[in-house]
Amino acid sequence: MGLASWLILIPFLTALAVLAVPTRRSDLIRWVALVGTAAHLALTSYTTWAFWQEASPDLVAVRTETVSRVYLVERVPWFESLGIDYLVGVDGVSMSMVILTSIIIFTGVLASWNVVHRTKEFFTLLLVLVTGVFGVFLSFDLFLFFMFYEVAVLPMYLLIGVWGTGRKEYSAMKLTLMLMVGSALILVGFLAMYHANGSTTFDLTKLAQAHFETGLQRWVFPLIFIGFGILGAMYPFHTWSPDGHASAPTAVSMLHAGVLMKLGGYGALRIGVYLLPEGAQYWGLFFMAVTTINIVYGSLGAITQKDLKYFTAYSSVSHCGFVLFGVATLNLMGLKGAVLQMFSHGVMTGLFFALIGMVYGRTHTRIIPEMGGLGKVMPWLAACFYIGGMASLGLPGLAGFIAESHIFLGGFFGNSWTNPILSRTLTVLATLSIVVTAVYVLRGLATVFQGPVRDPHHAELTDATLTERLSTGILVATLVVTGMVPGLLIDLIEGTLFPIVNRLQATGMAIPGHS
Amino acid sequence: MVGQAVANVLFYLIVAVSLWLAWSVVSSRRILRAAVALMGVLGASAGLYLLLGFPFLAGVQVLVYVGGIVVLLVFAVMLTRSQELLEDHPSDLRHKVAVLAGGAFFGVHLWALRGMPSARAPRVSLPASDTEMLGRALLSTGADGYALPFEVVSLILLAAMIGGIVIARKTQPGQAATTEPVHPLAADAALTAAGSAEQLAESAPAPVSPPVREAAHG
Amino acid sequence: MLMLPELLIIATAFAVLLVDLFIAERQRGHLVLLALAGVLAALVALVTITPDTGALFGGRFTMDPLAWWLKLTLLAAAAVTLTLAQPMLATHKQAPTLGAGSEFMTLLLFNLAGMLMLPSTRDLVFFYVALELATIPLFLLTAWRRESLSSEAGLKYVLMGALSSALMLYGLGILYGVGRTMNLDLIGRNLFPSPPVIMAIAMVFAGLGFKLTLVPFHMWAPEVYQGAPTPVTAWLSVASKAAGLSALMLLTYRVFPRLLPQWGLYLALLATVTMTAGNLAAITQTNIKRFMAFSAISQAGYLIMGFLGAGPNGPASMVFYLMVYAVTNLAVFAVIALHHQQTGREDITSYRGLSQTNPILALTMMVGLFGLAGIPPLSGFVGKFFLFSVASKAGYNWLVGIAAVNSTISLYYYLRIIRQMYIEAPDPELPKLTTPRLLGTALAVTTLASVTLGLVPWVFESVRFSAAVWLEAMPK
Amino acid sequence: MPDLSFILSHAWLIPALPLASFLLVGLVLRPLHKPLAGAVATAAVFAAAGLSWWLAFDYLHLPKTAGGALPVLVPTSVEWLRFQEGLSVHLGTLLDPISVMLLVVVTTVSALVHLYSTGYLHGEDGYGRYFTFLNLFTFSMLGLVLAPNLVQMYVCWELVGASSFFLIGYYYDRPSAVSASKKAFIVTRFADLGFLLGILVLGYYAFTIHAGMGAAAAGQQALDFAFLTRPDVLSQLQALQGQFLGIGTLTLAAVLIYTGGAGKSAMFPLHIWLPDAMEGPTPVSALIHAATMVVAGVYLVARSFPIFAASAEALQVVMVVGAFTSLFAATIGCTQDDIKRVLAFSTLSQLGYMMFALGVASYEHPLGYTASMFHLFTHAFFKALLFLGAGSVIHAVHTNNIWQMGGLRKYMPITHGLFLLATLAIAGIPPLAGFFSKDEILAAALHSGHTVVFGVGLLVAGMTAFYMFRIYFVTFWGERRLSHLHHQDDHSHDDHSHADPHESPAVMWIPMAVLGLLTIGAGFVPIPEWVRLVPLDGKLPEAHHGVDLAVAIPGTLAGVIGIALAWFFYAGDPQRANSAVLKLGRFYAVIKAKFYFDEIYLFVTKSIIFRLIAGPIAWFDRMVVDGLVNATGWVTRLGGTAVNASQTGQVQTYGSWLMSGVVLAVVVLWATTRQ
Repeated sequence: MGLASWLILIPFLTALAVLAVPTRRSDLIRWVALVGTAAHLALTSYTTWAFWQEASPDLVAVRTETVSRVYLVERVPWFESLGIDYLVGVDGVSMSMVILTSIIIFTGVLASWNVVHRTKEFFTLLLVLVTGVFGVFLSFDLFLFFMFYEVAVLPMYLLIGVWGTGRKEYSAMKLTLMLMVGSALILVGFLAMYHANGSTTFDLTKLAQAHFETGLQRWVFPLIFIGFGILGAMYPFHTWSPDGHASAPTAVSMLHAGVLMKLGGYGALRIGVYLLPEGAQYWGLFFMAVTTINIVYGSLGAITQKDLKYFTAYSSVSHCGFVLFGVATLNLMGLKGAVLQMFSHGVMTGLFFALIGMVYGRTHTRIIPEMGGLGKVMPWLAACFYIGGMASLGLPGLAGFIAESHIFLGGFFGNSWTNPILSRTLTVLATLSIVVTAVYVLRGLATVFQGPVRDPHHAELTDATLTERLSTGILVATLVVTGMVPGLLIDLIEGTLFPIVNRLQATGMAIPGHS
Repeated sequence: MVGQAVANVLFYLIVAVSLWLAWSVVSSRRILRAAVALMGVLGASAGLYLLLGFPFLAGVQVLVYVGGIVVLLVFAVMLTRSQELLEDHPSDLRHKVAVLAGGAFFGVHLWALRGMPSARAPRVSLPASDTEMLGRALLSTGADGYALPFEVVSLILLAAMIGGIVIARKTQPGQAATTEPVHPLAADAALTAAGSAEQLAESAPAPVSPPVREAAHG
Repeated sequence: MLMLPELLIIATAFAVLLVDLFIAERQRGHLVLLALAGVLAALVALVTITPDTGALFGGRFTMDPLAWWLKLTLLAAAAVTLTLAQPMLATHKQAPTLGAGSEFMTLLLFNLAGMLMLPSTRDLVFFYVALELATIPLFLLTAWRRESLSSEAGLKYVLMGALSSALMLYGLGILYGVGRTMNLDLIGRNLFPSPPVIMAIAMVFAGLGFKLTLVPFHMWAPEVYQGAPTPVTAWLSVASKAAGLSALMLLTYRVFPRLLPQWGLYLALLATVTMTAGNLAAITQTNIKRFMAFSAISQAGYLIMGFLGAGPNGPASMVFYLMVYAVTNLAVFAVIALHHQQTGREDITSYRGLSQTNPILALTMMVGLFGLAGIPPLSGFVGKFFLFSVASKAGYNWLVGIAAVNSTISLYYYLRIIRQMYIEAPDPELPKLTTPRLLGTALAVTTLASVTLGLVPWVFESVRFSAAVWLEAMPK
Repeated sequence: MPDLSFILSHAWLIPALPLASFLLVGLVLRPLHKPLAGAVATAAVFAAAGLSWWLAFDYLHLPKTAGGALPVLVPTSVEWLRFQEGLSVHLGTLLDPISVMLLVVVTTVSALVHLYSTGYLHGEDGYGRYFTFLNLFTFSMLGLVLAPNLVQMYVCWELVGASSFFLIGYYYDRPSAVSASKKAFIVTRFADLGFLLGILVLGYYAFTIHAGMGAAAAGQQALDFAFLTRPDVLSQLQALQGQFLGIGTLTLAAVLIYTGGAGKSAMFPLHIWLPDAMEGPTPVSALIHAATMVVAGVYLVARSFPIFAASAEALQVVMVVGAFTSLFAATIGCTQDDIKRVLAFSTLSQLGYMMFALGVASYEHPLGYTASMFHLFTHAFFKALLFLGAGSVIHAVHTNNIWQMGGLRKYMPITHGLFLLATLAIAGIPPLAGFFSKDEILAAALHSGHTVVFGVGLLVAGMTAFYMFRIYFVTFWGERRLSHLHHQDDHSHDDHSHADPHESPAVMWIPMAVLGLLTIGAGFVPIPEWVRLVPLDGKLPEAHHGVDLAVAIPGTLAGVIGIALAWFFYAGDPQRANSAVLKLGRFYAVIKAKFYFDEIYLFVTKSIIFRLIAGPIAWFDRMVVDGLVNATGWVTRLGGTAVNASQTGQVQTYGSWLMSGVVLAVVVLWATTRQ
């Protein structure tokens, strides 16, 4: 078994290990989960190194290629007659996503240290969910991809339903069903591609070499993009996100907003744009427009929210809009920005939800106007919140800026086949959101943390504990390091994106009527 | 020629009688009358077999259906309280739907069989004695034999018999009503009809039994 | 050797009936073991001795590779059904029991025998007779419980069954009239699309659609499922479907191979209506058996997607899905039966908090339900995926879309049960369930199978290989 | 670059010092030992200041270019963010006269303010936090000054904004400070949007040009100032055909970039944040909102002047907005009662001065460019001094309201002297620093033919003298008004009101004294000789020397008149001022209310954006979009009920269905079967 398989397997084995612990030993359960995820983090670091060893010599060569290279590949034939393999591997984009997930789950376990209700089931489900997430990021066979995709989505139902708050059953059901509708669309697209290619295969690397006829690309692409877009909270299919996030327990919100929503952008890029370049070109502008709505609408929607989680969820809608917007720009900077945004938003929103959970754990309210002056009481949490907030409004030096600047440049630069006026107008509209983001982030944070302490009970509260400091600290550090040294991530992902862009450009030249 | 003409006349006669009786089977609200009419229909079918030159089949038809099944039916009817067996008044909608469905089926049927290719095909030469042929065929195990289906039929009959006996037995020793259930809660359910029916009435929008439904309508 | 499984089953049936006469009342519970032994013997015989090709009775009884898989499924399902019924049969003195245990088993085994023969039939008479043997005992078994719901269900089943049988027989008659031979392999040569043939096919579809619970021939299912004793429901949901599918496959691939591709639209519509109606109706159910009926109806809709398009993937996917469906459904019914047996409750809300009182049972139930919903990595997903793939390949992408959306709807109602089990607090009035060893084993086996069938490639690959061989041998 | 001295080739050390100190103080020292945190932070900035002076010295001794100008160096350039080939961002240091000048100004003022703050904030809770952000600010400002490309500029631009935000909100439990900090951040952010769009526009076209140039552009990135200001690139940019709303592309880019500068430099109508920003501690106001950050906008325009010069319209905008702002702010400045607010409006006004000086500059009349930079230089010192002086006063009397002060010259002689010095400087009285630079600006306006602007400048000079001396007289002259006023409204502060105000400690007045020296001396620094607009051909014309009496005399006269008026109204009988105010009536009230700009903004944000846009969107999302989702579920359920309704429980119905099914099957099958 290779590294990629281990990356998928470790969380699953940890889940089994958690299951094996007696239910009463909730402390042991937590430690098992923590050790498992820590081991995963270590393995991820090693894998990153190993990946870099293999990939870095190719960085020049891939600039002109049209098929992404995959490294650390493991292929085991599965349903041979149907062209289904167990095919896992790593490329730059997936590597960055794995790093993200690994960080989030580790900090997520830390952040759920105080889960006392049905601890065992909680951690088991959490780990199963992450198994699915890693599977999605690492699999290069569409069948396997889809399989893991749903594994990643479904535990969410119980995680929200059992450990959530508020209208949890409703939210959980809505979330699950909407995401499942998305996966239904994806499934249709997958199968259409699978059969359209003369030699039936689900192997992504082989599908990438096949040429799909234009008509097919044009109808399959929107299915794939919307299907994944639902998970990426694309307007108007985003409404599961506020409710779901608001109801979910801390670690689940973290994972969901931090990682799971990234599956949307990842899929749209990796499968939609990569396999269906002509379809992408045909629909690119349309989806740019839709996601522009996302960006602006989400940020405006966040302004008036009273609940911290709804607030963050709407901001996620806006930020995930950036991801899909970046994907829809179809040029190097946009795609790179999309991946960077996935990473940075993942960390950022993970941080947010972790913090919200911690604040909620103390104040027992998430209603913004009921809080105030908490900065004095819990300076650590306040500081982290502000750093997260600054990242989300795209302050340079933090990860958000790196991503957003790429996306704006990508959107503004446009493509040879899109109408420049339209794409630029959309980009300009999208940039408006950075002001709106500043408005709601500062308003929200100011209300919660600044001013006089509103509720006298809150003055008694304590600042973050050691585990909480560790989890938030890691996330903050990630945000800062990514923002300060973006080259690390960019080097990692660029090699994978060149081929995608080259394909787009190659087909873009060939489209008659587009120039 | 004359034989042919007579056969034709007879055919149409039998068909007409058969249709008339069949109609009264479904339209009559008195069950006994319907049973008798059914007997007539079955008899008419026997007549058709005769006309087609299958006397054995005609005989079996009379013996089994007319002599056996319908008589059994009549006995059953007479042994039960006739009030229960009175067909309820079908609702208007149901009536129309039924007529429509039946009519459509019949229409489609006519359309389909209009072009039945072998309707006028020359008859396959009949063996001298179809009884013998049937007997041989039923017991032969070769390519032309039907021993296997024959045996299977016996299984069906055996199954029907066993089932009939078990179901018809009035009460069994150790039935629900007389003994204590395992769990106190199971008692509710053990009064099965009551338990489940109540649940059902609460839960399922559709009432289970037609009489209940009709009563509610009426 | 070809008929060994069938013969073993019939022999067991008689043995059970006879032994019952000679043993004491309290020992009758052990009869289940006898029956089970017989079924398992047949299973072993099928796997080890019976060749997967060959003919008896001048070709009337023919073994083919696909029939082998169907028989395997049926035998396994019967074994599980017997273990499901075991608590009811064994606790002879206690209500709610089935009573007349040996007769029950005999009928079940007869029924099984009929179903086993069905895919091996090669002429119209045998086909019809086997089909009846696969049907009539079911009527009786449905009405077995002596209470009004069960009787009513039995009555409805009989009436509807009779109607569908009549249609079926009529259709077969027309086919014989047009095709002028009883032999299924030869009859197709004489069939050309003409109104009578179409009519006949429609009626055959109605008759088999009745067994497969295809809409609109499904109406009996909810009441029968609900009214029948739970083990019978389990058996019904699996075996009736298996019989229907094997019969339909027999007729379509053997008799109308040339016409089948043209009926894509009809099949697609049938599948659409079936899965949609089944799913929609299931949403509002509160009785779990009735609910499972609608679930089964919708599953039938997915199942017949395999008839679309050409090539071995279609039949292979259908048989594979049938196997998956059988084990998964039986796992679910095992829990339902156990629950019903010990609490006397059938409403969905009675599953409240099961995950806390009986975590293992809840887990298996969840795995089963997720399997039915087609959630990866359970084999229910894999099976469904293959069926969808077949439809997609045939160009019915819209159908795949509808089916996938339907899966989502189905997920909604499966999640309703999971919600009861996992999210709601337990009902303090309900007892903690105890799992009899035999049933526990069956539950474990079916659950394990429902997880692994789709993950282990060789099951599907073997089925597909068989299907390819089977298709090769078809009359052209 | 051959044989650069150590400091020139390691100019990155200057921002690196405060950065290191920021990390050290913020992460390690702040929680551990507060006084040490302050000391380390201050020491780091002092070290940076030392290095800057050293660097300036070395830089001025570099050999001049062939054209006679000081060389432009980029000794450090490290790739940081690679957007794509040709568009990657390098972090580096750009040394040219203006950046070196600003380097010195920023580090010097910052060091003095750091020192001052150790006294000013002594013993406060947020002491460590304060120095953390002050370090961060210093670092970001230095990064901004040294930026060799637009993106680094933007990055540091945002960072100074953020540190300014945190410093304004230093008293975070005070709602007014919180809202002021938000306002400052959001308004400047809004302006930065323009900057960002400018970068996008310019980036796109520059990149296109860059790509078209091939090897000729090797080693340069599209957004480097060095690339953007190349004559061949500029001419290509100028030749762009693209039009947007009738505005040429280059003009559009320049105006957008200017928007960013206007936000930071608080030009009308984006000026509203600056007066409110005075909620921060006074040293912060001195450093950020007077001497350094707010001039970033001016610096940005100067830095990218060749681009503006290529578009006459853009320069026109710069000039008009600058001139208007200077007049507008001066008007309001005459009416305010808060000492810091008056200073803030004076800052606005002076920034307007610098802006319009740039606006009147061109390659034909390059004096404005020099003058603007010169004024930026001198203004930094005397304005910082004014603020520190005000801070010293506030520190002593615990109020910002000038009418609660009075007579302070008796109690605080050092502060008084230094404040007077700075006030004279801003009033343009020779030979103080302000006189020289103001004179130069006015001269630039006059000589470039913008007579109206010159007039406005003259008027503003007079008004500046007036309102500055107004606060001077009210604060330092007359009787002490503090005690009884204080008694009236706040009994809790009794201990303060009874004690007499006293002079600030040495750590506070020593930095002020240093600034005082600089205020006196800055005018004699030959900035105009060093900082000159280099023509596109690189050949500098003869330098303009000496004071132009035709400008100097009216300028000084205006100042004197202003002082005299202020003396007349405020030094003696307060009734004079009151009656004048009464005569002005509503007009005065409108000005005093700052022309109701805050209210307009509040209306737009609260009532229009929040209530009319954000609120409805949130509602729409919950009700309509989510409603549709729920409706889908509802319809599905309804379908379920409908299907269930067909399940009547009657076999007859079922039979009907079955038959109909057959009929339908026949129809469909027949329709699809090919004969």
